[in-house]
Amino acid sequence: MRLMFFELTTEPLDVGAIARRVVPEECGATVTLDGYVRRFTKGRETEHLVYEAYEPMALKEMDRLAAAAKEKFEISNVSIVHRLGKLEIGETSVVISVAAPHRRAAFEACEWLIKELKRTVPIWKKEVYADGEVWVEGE
Amino acid sequence: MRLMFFELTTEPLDVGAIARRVVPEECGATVTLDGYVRRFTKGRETEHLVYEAYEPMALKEMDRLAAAAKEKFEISNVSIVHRLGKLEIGETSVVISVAAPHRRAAFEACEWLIKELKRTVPIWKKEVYADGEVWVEGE
Amino acid sequence: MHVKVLFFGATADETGTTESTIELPEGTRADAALTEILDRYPKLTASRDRSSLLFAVNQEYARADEAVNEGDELAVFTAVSGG
Amino acid sequence: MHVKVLFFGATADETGTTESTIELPEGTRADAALTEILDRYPKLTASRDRSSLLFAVNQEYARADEAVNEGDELAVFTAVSGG
Repeated sequence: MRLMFFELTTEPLDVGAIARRVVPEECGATVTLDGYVRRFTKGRETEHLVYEAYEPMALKEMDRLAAAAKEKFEISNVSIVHRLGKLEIGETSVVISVAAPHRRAAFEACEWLIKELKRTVPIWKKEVYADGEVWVEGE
Repeated sequence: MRLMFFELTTEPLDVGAIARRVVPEECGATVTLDGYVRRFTKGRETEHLVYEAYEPMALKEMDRLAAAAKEKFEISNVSIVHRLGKLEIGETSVVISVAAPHRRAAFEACEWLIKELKRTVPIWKKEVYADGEVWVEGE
Repeated sequence: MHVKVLFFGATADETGTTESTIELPEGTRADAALTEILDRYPKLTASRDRSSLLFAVNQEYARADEAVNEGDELAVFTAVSGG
Repeated sequence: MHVKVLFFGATADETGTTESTIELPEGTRADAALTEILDRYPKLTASRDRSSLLFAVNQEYARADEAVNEGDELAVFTAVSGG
């Protein structure tokens, strides 16, 4: 079984299938973070979103983050999938799933991975409103 | 939209669909804990599992835990589903999904809920081996 | 008065039943009701301490001094192991 | 020497291109390469500080003193906003 999955896709994400991929026989729990498109951001209504990535670098960064997570936390497997292209309200944009022998490590690693993904993985979000659009700059 | 879902079912669990149910428009993240049947427990090979519940009390306890989680953490919605009956290796036994405006609260609440579920919700696991079976007593 | 007593998993196996009706004196408290049940089903404490059993009255964990009333639903079970 | 420079999202909109080839003196370091790119595309720093831009060489975040070589793939982009 492959231990790490990283994927960038324009297809809809199946959270359950992604979580299932990282399940090894010795593990009892998977923790999954599922991010999705909000209708309202700071009170403004979003029409849809567009995600763009620097794809080869994004995949390398995801790989680096997963390797770092395996160093920091007692986890077995990691799956990180980010959707690209146009997303409608409510659609899943990112899924991070972590399997571990003990659930504490899975929770910690999953939370660390989403924080780092939002900080370092070269993916950008464009918010499209009824009357305009803006590329969101991270913090 | 209903805010809380509690379910006991003998049907297979769809992690993605369960996570999706708790998504409100103002929230940006869902954290999902997915527990499943391990092949090996303390080196012994499990053939399959059987879960049994004191169903009405289990549903009440799940409701009580979710209400307590909403008091303790800034979360919007909670879904707790536990499967009952016979489960094969690798099948999902429990899914807890928490949606929150900020992911920190979703992680904390999800971890708290699985800890409390394992402590108080009247559900029991029978491990069936090739040469016998045992009802597992919690700690 | 009469109360219903439910057993699950290990306690159902040990008592050989999932549901039983027993008679208790009026005014019996939860702790005394459990003592009565354990006297009737000694296998429940043959290989474990009484303190490791859980006891519910009307689908809620019971306090020791809680009143038990006619028609109540009692339940005796081992530490839970769901998840 | 010649290097490729990629832009994404806001930086692609501002430069009007997603990919450009520029010439740099041999021995140019990452920091100087970025200065050259920003001189060529002033819109990139028209409404933000240089320090808020991210800079990669060969698909990894670049250190300021990192060597840039012929044929390298450089990329200039804003703080990421995936997730």
